[in-house]
Amino acid sequence: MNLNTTIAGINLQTPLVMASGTFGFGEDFARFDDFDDSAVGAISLKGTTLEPRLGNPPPRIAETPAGVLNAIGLQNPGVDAVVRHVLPRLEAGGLTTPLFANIAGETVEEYAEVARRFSTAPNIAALEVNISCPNVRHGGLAFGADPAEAARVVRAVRQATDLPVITKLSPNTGRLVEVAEACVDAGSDALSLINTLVGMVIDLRSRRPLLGNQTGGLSGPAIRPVAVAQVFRVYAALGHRLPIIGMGGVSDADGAFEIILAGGAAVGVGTALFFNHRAPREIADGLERHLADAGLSRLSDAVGAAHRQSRIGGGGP
Amino acid sequence: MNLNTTIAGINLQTPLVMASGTFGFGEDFARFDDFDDSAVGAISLKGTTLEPRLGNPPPRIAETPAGVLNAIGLQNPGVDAVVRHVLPRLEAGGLTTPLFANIAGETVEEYAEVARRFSTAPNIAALEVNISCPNVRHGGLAFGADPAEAARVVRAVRQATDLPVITKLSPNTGRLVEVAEACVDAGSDALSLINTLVGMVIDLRSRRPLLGNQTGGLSGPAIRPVAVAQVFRVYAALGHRLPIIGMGGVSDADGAFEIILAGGAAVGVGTALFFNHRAPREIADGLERHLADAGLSRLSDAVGAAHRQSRIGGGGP
Amino acid sequence: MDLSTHQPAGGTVYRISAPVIANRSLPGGHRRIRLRAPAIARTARPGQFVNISPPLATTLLRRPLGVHRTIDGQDIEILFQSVGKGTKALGAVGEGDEIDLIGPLGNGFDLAGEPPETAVLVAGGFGLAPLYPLAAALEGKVDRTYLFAGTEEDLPMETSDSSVHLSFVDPDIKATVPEFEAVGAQCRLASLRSRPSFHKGLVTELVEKLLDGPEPLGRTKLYACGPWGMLKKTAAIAAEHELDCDVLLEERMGCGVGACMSCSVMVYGDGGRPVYARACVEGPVFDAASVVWDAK
Amino acid sequence: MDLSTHQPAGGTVYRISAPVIANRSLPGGHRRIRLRAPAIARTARPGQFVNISPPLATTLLRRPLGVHRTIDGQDIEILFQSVGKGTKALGAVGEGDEIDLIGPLGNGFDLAGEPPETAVLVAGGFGLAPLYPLAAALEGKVDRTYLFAGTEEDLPMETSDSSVHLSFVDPDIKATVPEFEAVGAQCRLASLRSRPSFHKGLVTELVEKLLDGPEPLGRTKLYACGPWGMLKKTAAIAAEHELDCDVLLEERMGCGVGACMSCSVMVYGDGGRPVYARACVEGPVFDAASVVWDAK
Ligand SMILES: Cc1cc2nc3c(=O)[nH]c(=O)nc-3n(C[C@H](O)[C@H](O)[C@H](O)COP(=O)(O)OP(=O)(O)OC[C@H]3O[C@@H](n4cnc5c(N)ncnc54)[C@H](O)[C@@H]3O)c2cc1C
Ligand SMILES: Cc1cc2nc3c(=O)[nH]c(=O)nc-3n(C[C@H](O)[C@H](O)[C@H](O)COP(=O)(O)OP(=O)(O)OC[C@H]3O[C@@H](n4cnc5c(N)ncnc54)[C@H](O)[C@@H]3O)c2cc1C
Ligand SMILES: Cc1cc2nc3c(=O)[nH]c(=O)nc-3n(C[C@H](O)[C@H](O)[C@H](O)COP(=O)(O)O)c2cc1C
Ligand SMILES: Cc1cc2nc3c(=O)[nH]c(=O)nc-3n(C[C@H](O)[C@H](O)[C@H](O)COP(=O)(O)O)c2cc1C
Ligand code: FES
Ligand code: FES
Repeated sequence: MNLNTTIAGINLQTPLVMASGTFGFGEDFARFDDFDDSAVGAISLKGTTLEPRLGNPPPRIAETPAGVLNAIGLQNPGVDAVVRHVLPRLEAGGLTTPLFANIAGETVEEYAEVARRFSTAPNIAALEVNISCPNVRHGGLAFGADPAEAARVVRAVRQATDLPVITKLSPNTGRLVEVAEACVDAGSDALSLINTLVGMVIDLRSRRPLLGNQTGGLSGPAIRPVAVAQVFRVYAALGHRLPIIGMGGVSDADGAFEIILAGGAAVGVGTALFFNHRAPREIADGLERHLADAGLSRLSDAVGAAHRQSRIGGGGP
Repeated sequence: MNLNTTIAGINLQTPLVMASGTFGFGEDFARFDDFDDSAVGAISLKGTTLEPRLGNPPPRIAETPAGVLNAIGLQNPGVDAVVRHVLPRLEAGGLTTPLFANIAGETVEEYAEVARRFSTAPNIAALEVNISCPNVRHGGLAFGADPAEAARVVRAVRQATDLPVITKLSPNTGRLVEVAEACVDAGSDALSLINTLVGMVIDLRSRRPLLGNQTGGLSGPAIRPVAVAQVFRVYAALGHRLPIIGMGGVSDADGAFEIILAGGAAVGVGTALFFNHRAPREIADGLERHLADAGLSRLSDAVGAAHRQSRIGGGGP
Repeated sequence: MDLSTHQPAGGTVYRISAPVIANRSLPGGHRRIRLRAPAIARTARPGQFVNISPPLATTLLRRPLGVHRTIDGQDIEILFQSVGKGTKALGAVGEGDEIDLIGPLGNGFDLAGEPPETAVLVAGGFGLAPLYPLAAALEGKVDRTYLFAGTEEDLPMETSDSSVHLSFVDPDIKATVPEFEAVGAQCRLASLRSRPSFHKGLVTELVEKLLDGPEPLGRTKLYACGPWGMLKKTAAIAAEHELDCDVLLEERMGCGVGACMSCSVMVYGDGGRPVYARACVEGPVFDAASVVWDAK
Repeated sequence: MDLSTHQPAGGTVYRISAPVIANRSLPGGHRRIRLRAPAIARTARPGQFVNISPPLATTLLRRPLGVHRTIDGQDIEILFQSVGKGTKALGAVGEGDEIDLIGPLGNGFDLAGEPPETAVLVAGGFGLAPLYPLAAALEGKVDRTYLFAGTEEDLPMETSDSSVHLSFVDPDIKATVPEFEAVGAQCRLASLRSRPSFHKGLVTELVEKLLDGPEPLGRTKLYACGPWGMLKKTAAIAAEHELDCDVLLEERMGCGVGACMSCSVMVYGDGGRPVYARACVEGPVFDAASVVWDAK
């Protein structure tokens, strides 16, 4: 069975994208004696900014019912360290999996500059513009919640690079589809969604927010229904114009297939890697079975199929 | 230990409010041989509209990781049937628990008219204005996502009734705090939040959305971190002006205490009732233990305590 | 029942931490579980169900399962199919484990009024299980009971060849369910594929053969449980022959007690206007004539 | 280690479905579990940990637990405290169950360089457990090992009265941990409340008594594990006496392999600038002098 998929002209051997922030800069999971690269379609690197970022005070992670709350705060060594040290190391290691640079900034100009510097690296396949990080004071969500602001960022990045541009969207807005449309009009070649939902855990012993940053971003199976709904909506509006990388709570082939049927041409896998580094292989195998069961010979036939199979007259009275 | 709390002048024997839509019109759970009324602070009745509403086509409910997706579509017999038949039945039955009428409409005038008619009933303690239902085509979320629209509804209801007005807010917007502020300025006496998050489940056999309405509202433990964060934020902005009924995913005393520490003067319990009708009693008992452990003699001392206990300098760099 | 004012309905509901007395596997991935639940065993009527929390908090919502038998006012027996997360977890419990359940729930079959002379039970696949307590309850009250069951897989109850001749089917069609015969029902089975002793075709064809056949039936009522299409067809046959027909419908549920409106079934309400009834209180048994069959 | 470029670190990580060989309860709600995990038993160093999935998908994230002992290159033993959901579920597993775990993880104690002449191990409460394999590894390499443990509750290891006299404490302070004595460590215990044979006060007071006392120590290194306040105090003592000091820090973790930045500890990086290091790869053992103690 063929799990090939194409995102903005980039060929992925499977639709599985290791979600930004959960797979570091692509090297850490290689320590597992049984990590299976062949199940990985692409790697989205940790969110990277112009200058090195310290990140948020710990604790940075908490478990919630079927979910995980994190507030890393975009800790990263800065674009120059990544371009000069990390990317050459990956190239020297012979990694051929397409890499997406996930870029963030506090200003439009910063996004553009990070984009420009990543564009000089030989082994970056695309830029993923993160306008959806809920864990930073400036930038991030401030851009992702407003169509005009989002468009400004995407336009600036578009002008700064020849690489394909993927825009990563936030569910923490009632205007996700509008934001998506604005990003597409501004030149985005693909969309990825969803980033995490704003959440909080209060520590009952200290009676204060558990995370150092107070709020964090909710990911994991708990948010999968939200992800499926948003992918479905964005696909309905924009699926004919560009591909969607759908993500949020995918931990098995069932969840991945839901995302694909809703409209994901590719599927991000994040939090699941924390408890099952074999998830990519298991999901890839399961997807092949799902396609076979559905009598489909190609993954692309399944993308968005839930729209075509919809009940006639579905929708409230 | 004293679990009394006051919402908009109404005294509740415990802070536990049976969440609208999960407790019918207050009669069904009485069928349990061991349902404990004394743990219930108030009952929020099923969302009611001017005319009877058929509701959405089935299936209307699906299970998700640690959550439940529903798309009832506000099926209800209409305000007149409730006022003429249901409420007198409750009164005749001797129910003394304060009742909140949860009101919905497609137009501002409809909200006002439902408010007017409920105000004639002797046993309604307050109106809960539902501007946050994600499962109806018109009204609901359309009002709850926009501060100006929300204020129009609240103002109209405020003018139509002498009863206390509680406004029920939606998390499906990036502007929850703004909407909350607008509602308070328009005369809301209390706020309740959160209603459900928009979500979708796709049935892998039919490969189409499982719910008849395609999307539904996500509730249950999965959304608790989102609820805690939103209650925390709204309390920070408006806690000095009016009380908050916090809800979303509370199924035990730990979850209820989180909501209270975040700023809930009362706590809604919804989905948990479906799998544990004894939850109110268990939560009330557990809250007494939490207060004792924290060395607090009154519930009100715990309300919003997470703000006062916050780390100095908490927040991202 | 007046659907217009959300009336509570049904009797007292008990919550029980029910010890598992036995949990046996049957052919075709079915299981028969026996639970000690006296308050329910004493009060449950045919067609009623319990709402079970699978062990170890495997699922959030409870799972509705019909009461297959009550034993000595002490135990209830449930026949079930391991299809998903909840029923798989339930299949794995062992003797001595305790299962959290509530019940009895739902209206059950109406056995209060004048019984028919002939009761015709029509089952599709697993629909056989909830019809068993009905057959048992009708024994002695009706002149004759027939059970027709259609299935493509193994049934949840044992089958064999009947020694009783039935005039309206070919003599080589003799597959039966002994447990039903034991409570006085004449049985025949149907399957869409060729199976020895089975009628090849729809189970509803057996119903038509009976109704159109030579046997004297008198006042006849149909009772059906199974997939929607089969129920719809059964309802159409009943309408055509102007017979009463009760159908047991399985809907996804939230609360199980009538509070949440999750389990709606579209029925003709006052004045024939379509409204939604709650399968957990106004059902799961509905008069087939009241169901809006085109709603699904 | 260069923290500025997110270098991967640590050796091969194995995922093992490890059969439970034994699971015993100890005083004070502690447990000792033995798991068959040869690849980890062969490669784990003192101070390294495994990341365990509690049984039956009780929790989403894995739980980090130190390797207490390795046995015959076959099994690993873990001492743990049932504090929350995950460790409670782990406490309930039985012989023959299989536990999904990954490891070995973390840097572990640095045993490659020149060993000190005197090793002083300082434990707060449960911090005792991860120091045991260190004591065992140091046996024969150092001239003498001391263990001081402070606790208000039962310790996870058996205690008794020592027969060995130590010059720097009162003779009636003689509480010891035989398992540590068995690998050559001299032990004394402390508690804030009055307990027979315990030093009444902070465990770090025992350290100070040793360092200021008459015993000849030579090149001395401190190794500490326990609550933040105790570690901070130990680090201060080390700084004051200009001694090397390693601390084992427990942080909440996501991936356990260095990918997610969840487990950050603030340390002084290049040029003394504070940066966050990952407790799961650059730790859990840190040079006390590099830790920014006021960050918590
Ligand atoms: C009144 C009633 C009586 C029933 N009696 C029996 C019985 O005696 N024996 C038996 O094997 N089954 C019976 N069923 C069906 C049984 O409820 C489902 O097979 C079961 O809920 C599936 O749960 P799961 O976790 O294994 O499957 P999943 O597919 O994982 O369940 C997911 C969700 O869908 C719901 N669901 C799935 N299938 C059904 C269904 N057919 N009907 C209602 N809800 C469903 C579940 O309750 C759950 O909420 C009955 C259903 C109803 C409504
Ligand atoms: C490197 C390392 C080694 C450890 N070694 C041991 C050991 O040998 N024996 C032992 O009993 N405990 C040890 N711990 C602590 C142990 O990880 C926690 O007690 C355990 O994670 C609690 O899980 P829970 O589900 O029972 O508690 P919960 O409070 O329900 O856990 C909730 C979340 O918080 C995390 N968490 C809670 N407490 C801690 C903690 N102290 N440290 C890190 N994360 C925590 C959990 O991992 C989980 O993600 C170690 C921790 C680390 C980081
Ligand atoms: C620890 C952690 C760190 C993350 N960091 C980033 C990031 O740097 N940039 C980004 O775009 N998304 C980041 N995300 C979001 C994920 O890429 C993904 O969108 C989200 O977690 C939902 O997918 P999941 O449920 O599969 O994890 C992070 C998520 C987690 C859990
Ligand atoms: C089946 C169902 C029906 C609901 N109907 C309503 C409603 O009519 N009006 C309303 O304001 N909220 C309604 N809600 C939302 C709940 O009142 C509550 O805000 C939400 O479920 C979150 O709380 P929970 O996680 O405790 O259930 C409904 C929720 C469920 C699950
Ligand atoms: S399941 Fe709640 S009304 Fe039927
Ligand atoms: S736990 Fe992920 S980097 Fe340490």
